[in-house]
Amino acid sequence: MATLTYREAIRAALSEEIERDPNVVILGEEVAQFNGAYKVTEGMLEKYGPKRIVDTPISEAGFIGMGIGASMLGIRPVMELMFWSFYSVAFDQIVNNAANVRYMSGGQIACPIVIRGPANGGTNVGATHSHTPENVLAHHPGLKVVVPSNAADAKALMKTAIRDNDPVMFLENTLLYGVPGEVPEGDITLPFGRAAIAREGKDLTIVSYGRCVVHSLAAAEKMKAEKGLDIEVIDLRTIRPLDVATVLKSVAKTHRVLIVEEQRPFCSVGTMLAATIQEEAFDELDAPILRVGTIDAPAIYAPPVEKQFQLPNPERVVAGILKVMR
Amino acid sequence: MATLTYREAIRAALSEEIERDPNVVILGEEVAQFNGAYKVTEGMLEKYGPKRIVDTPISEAGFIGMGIGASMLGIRPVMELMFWSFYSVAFDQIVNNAANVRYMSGGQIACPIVIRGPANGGTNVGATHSHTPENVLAHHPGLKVVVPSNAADAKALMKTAIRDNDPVMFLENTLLYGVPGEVPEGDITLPFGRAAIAREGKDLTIVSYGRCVVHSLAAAEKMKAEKGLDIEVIDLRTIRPLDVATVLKSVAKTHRVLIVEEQRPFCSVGTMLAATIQEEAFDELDAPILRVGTIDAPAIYAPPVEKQFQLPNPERVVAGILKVMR
Amino acid sequence: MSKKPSASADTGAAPAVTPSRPSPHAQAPANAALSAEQKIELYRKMVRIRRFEERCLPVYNAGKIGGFLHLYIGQEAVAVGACSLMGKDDHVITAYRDHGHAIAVGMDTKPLMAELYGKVTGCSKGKGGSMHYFAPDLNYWGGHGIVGGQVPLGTGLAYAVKYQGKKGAAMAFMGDGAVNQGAVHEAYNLAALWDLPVLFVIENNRYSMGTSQERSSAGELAKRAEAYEMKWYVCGGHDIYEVRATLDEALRRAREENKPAVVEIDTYRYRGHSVADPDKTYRDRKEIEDYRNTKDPLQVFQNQLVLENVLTDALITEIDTAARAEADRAVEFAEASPFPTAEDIQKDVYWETDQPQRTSEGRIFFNSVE
Amino acid sequence: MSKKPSASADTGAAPAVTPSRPSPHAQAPANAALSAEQKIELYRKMVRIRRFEERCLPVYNAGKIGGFLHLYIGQEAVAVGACSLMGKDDHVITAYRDHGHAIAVGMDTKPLMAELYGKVTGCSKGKGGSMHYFAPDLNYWGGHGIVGGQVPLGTGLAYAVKYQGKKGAAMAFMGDGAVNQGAVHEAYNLAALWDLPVLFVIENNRYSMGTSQERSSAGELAKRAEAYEMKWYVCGGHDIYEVRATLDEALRRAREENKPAVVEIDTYRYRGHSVADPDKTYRDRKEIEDYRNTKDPLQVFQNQLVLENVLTDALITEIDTAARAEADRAVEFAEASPFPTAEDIQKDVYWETDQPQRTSEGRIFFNSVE
Ligand SMILES: Cc1ncc(C[n+]2csc(CCOP(=O)(O)OP(=O)(O)O)c2C)c(N)n1
Ligand SMILES: Cc1ncc(C[n+]2csc(CCOP(=O)(O)OP(=O)(O)O)c2C)c(N)n1
Ligand SMILES: [Mg+2]
Ligand SMILES: [Mg+2]
Repeated sequence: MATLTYREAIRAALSEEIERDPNVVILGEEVAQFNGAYKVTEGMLEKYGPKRIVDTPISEAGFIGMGIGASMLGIRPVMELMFWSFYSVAFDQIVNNAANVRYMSGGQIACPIVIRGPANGGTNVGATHSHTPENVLAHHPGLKVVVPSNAADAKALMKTAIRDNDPVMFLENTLLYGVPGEVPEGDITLPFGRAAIAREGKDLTIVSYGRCVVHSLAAAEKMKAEKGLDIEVIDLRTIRPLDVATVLKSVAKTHRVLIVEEQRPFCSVGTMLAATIQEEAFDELDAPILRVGTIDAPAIYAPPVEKQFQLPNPERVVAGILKVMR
Repeated sequence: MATLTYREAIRAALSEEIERDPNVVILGEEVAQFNGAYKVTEGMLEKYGPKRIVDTPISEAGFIGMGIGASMLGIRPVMELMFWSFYSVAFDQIVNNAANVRYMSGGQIACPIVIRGPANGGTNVGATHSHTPENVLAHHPGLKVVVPSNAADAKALMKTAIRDNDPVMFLENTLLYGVPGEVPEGDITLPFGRAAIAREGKDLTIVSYGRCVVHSLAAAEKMKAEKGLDIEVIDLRTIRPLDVATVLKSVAKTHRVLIVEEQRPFCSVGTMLAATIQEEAFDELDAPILRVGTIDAPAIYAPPVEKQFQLPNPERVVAGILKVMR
Repeated sequence: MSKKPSASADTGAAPAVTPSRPSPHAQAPANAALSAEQKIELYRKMVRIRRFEERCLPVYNAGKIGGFLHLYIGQEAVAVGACSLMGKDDHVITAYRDHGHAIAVGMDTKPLMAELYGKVTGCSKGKGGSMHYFAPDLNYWGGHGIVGGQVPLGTGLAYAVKYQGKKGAAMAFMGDGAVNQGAVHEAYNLAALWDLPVLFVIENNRYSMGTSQERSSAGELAKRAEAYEMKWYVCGGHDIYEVRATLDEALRRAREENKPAVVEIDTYRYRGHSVADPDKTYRDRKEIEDYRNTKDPLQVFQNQLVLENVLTDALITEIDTAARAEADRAVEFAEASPFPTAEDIQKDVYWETDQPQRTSEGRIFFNSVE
Repeated sequence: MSKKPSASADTGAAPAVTPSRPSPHAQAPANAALSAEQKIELYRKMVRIRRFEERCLPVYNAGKIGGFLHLYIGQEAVAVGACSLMGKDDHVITAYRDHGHAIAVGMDTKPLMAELYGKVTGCSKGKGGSMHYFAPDLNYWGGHGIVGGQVPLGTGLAYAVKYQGKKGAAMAFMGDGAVNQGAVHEAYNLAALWDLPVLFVIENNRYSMGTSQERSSAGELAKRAEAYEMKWYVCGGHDIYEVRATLDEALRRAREENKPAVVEIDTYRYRGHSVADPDKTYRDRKEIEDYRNTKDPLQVFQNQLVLENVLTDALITEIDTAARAEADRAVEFAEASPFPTAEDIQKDVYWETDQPQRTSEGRIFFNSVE
């Protein structure tokens, strides 16, 4: 075990895969000479050279489309979006070309591309820079969606993503980049669709992913200390495929569910979970499933307001827990 | 009352609004000289001239962005997307500029734009041309989403849309364009967020919108004839705002819910409805809420397969009803 | 020049293209190198495309084909000329008007017709339809429905070829209307900046649906290449020799010097934008007739090959008869083939679910009521 | 030319810009028409921008400003020169490096600083932050975070002005990196095709974040206008007279003939891309120092106005002192202002929910647990 930050863990995965497979290439704005806007690719240009680590112009539709085309010929491009928010200008390439080319060709074409970058609010970058599009992406069959909450998962899932033959959307978090964690050494991968029980409990199930797992765990500890509640926290790790079985198993034990997600509420991932759980575990539920998410508005700039009131945080998770337990 | 097709009803609304307000202008690909790809704007160039009815190049990001900019200065552009599917290339302008400019400016700027066009499968145009993005659009606070199921609603809601000071996404259906209906004469508008009870019943509530209302009504009649079931069918008319009250009232009466929607299932509008209903009418439900939607894959081309198996249709709605009633 | 062309290359009663002086491009290296057999094969491909597409029309009108049907009739020399230059590391991608390119790269017409029927024997298993023909085994990457969306993909094919150290090039075809899509410009810049071996081939048939070039585009189309310091070419698309001569030069530059270029090819479509287009408001019949009468690419090449003594009346008739018979056989094949099943809907969505063993766990499809 | 400039225009110990010959653009009509007071006002605006932004730095470092802070220092002559030409029907829109334009159009610095603090007294009520300044009452349409995304909006402003029969123009500012966004090209084509009175103003500060122009763009930036048969200009951004002379001509053409143009203005930013940019890997200090020493726009204009006997030492000092005091007052104002409340989050989302009476029924916000 080594202690790596989330950022370092991703960098380690990228580096190991670059070394393993000559077809892996990293492209994006500022990934090379600038060392990455968030320093995920720091030092990689120097180490792997300009063929493998490539700075692009600010042309997301163009370069992501280019990556998709290259992937059809067997290249394995890992494309950085400086923010996932900028997927908006490359949306067509992602949802029509990456997601559909296999289907429309009757299965003749594989598209082994990874698109990665941070998708989160909480750093006061405003409405255009704070999109969390995991719901929109996962809505489109053909795409896979990965949302790691910690360094070890980030590394293992990134390796899986690069080796996967389907297009993988990999959503990171700028507020996790600096968070250290124990990361097992060696060539460890993790299959998509296997959720983790981040904390065991029997009184209520929190289903969460990404940085919201951290908030959920903090809230669970607080509830244990203050109310003696044993809260189970599930970290989904991937949104599509989705580990429904683990969620249902937990619900059958706790009978109460709170979803914690950094999503605007309309058609969020949480609505998908709630719809699925009520459908498949109807008789297990002792209370309505609630969701703690982003307050339904574009991202506000005002720093304390965004953090304390608009985004999920341990206090808001506690409020949600109390409401479900009521 | 006059009998108009859905297409004619929309055209009537557009024409009346063009005549009422000199700031209303219609822009889009082939809307003028070609008379509209689906003939919605037929004859309007001749009648209103090239200042009001404007053919655009195939530059959705450019011309929709242009329309948003013009709307900030008080123009009321009604932009046709030949298919809503092509929103993918204008996605950034829609979700970042139209949806956010009011917010980011602290409420100083209004964006009274309407973006309209058909959004449906069922005409065998394949994966890239069959998107139904009402969930993706409604996910973004700042946008309003309208999905009329019949001619009278289409006309009244279009008038409301053009007069609305917020950006309105108006989703039509190529398979409804030719369907006639009674349309009240005169300057009739309909407020957003008011659902219609398309059919009254007591045994089960179908929540639906757009062309799926037609399928739902057909299935309801069949169930009445074959099983004596009284099925209530709610036509939402608009997705955002959403008439939750009417849905909950119906659920309190029937205790069973089926959602019928032409949406791929992951994070569909139906998941939003299911999540909301189970949250707010938990004790009213006698059975899990189910959803009949598009089978979860890109749109298949094969004509009979798309129609019979992939999309909602009366037979699949019947299957859904029977499953909920079980 | 005294020879009268023997069989009209179009089915309509189009007057034959006036025999003219021989093609000024006949001696271009790419064309001088062709054997008589190769020339006949080029001609045959053009005829096969036209007969195939003409055969589609009654099928469409009989309601056997769904969705759109964008016919390539009138433009055949472009796809056939271009694809005839492809080596093993060259690749091609195009928009939804893709039948011509499919036949040009060597696809069999049976699965093409079956695809129009939506049959499981179709080239895309009935999943793509007219707009989405694919044959990656023939370096043909489709058939794409979103205007301009294929252009970055084509740039990516070139990127891959160069990355893997191969001496190949990609041709990304688009229409005259597609040049106004932003993604096309982003691709131009990337290709020029990074010296990618890609040709952006604009098939300028003068209209995007009902919009003439001058109503949609400021400036000359190919010349936009200059904005990126790319080379550009404009050539006629009625004379396959001219198409080949122009693209041959551009392809060599791409393969050997990794230099992209924009190649605009003037051509014309005889039919409406799609079969559903009433084709009444934006051009007059005379414009169509004029082109057909003077520039029909089949007739022009037929005349040329007659002048060259490569084609005889008998051969012309034989080729035509064979092409018609082939189209009929394609229809029979399509008719006899089964549709995909309901289960097929969820195949070919993910690579992994098409494998004997899934690579991931958990749920990947999410139907509530199936 | 013998006069020594009196006060360094930058806070650092930058050697003063060598006094040079008078601006060759002083006699351009736009500049010849300026009164001494107007010239002083231009100078004062540049100083006010610089002092405001310098004042932001310690505030940012004290953690009072969230998100990004993209400083405009070094580019002041562009915004001030451009916006000084605006008439009542002219409009301006820009990207996220928007403080300069905001002050140039006449916004008060107090709400600008308050916006950086995220206070409710901010120009966008604390909802926009540094990247999203707006003042529609001053024809200033923001402040936009998505690279290139504002360019179609600016084209729409021009469309509206023309539609409404006004004699105005819009200026859509963007950076050198933004020219590679597809939406920009779509807007170029629309503007050229439809004769819209819009100027696409590229503030070329040589870098997009850490990427130099030559690493991101093939060809010359402004020259891309030719692809659309638009006129283009390139001018220096260090001499406000040159900026004004160039834009004055382009604006007249836009207003009077409805002709769009691309105007590329060479400029330079002294600070990192944003305050967070370590600014180490992509340029060397000397390049920055060289620009500052020879082309600092404040110093260049100061020298010019000293030569013209419009500025005196005393006035220079007075302006500088006043600008510093103004920046301090802006900080005080921001400090003393309250933050928005939790309830404010859902205001300003929809026009209708900000009215006393809603226009629609039903639910419009969808929080589960608030
Ligand atoms: C992004 C997008 N916008 C609009 C359309 C609808 N559409 C399909 S083909 C077409 C015209 C394209 O014309 P052109 O590029 O000249 O090709 P041609 O049909 O002449 O071969 C349009 C507008 C589309 N498919 N994609
Ligand atoms: C579509 C999009 N891609 C990437 C970014 C991230 N980004 C913000 S500014 C910037 C550089 C822009 O450079 P330039 O246009 O030259 O403007 P400057 O910062 O020099 O003023 C980048 C890449 C963004 N905001 N939007
Ligand atoms: Mg065309
Ligand atoms: Mg720059």
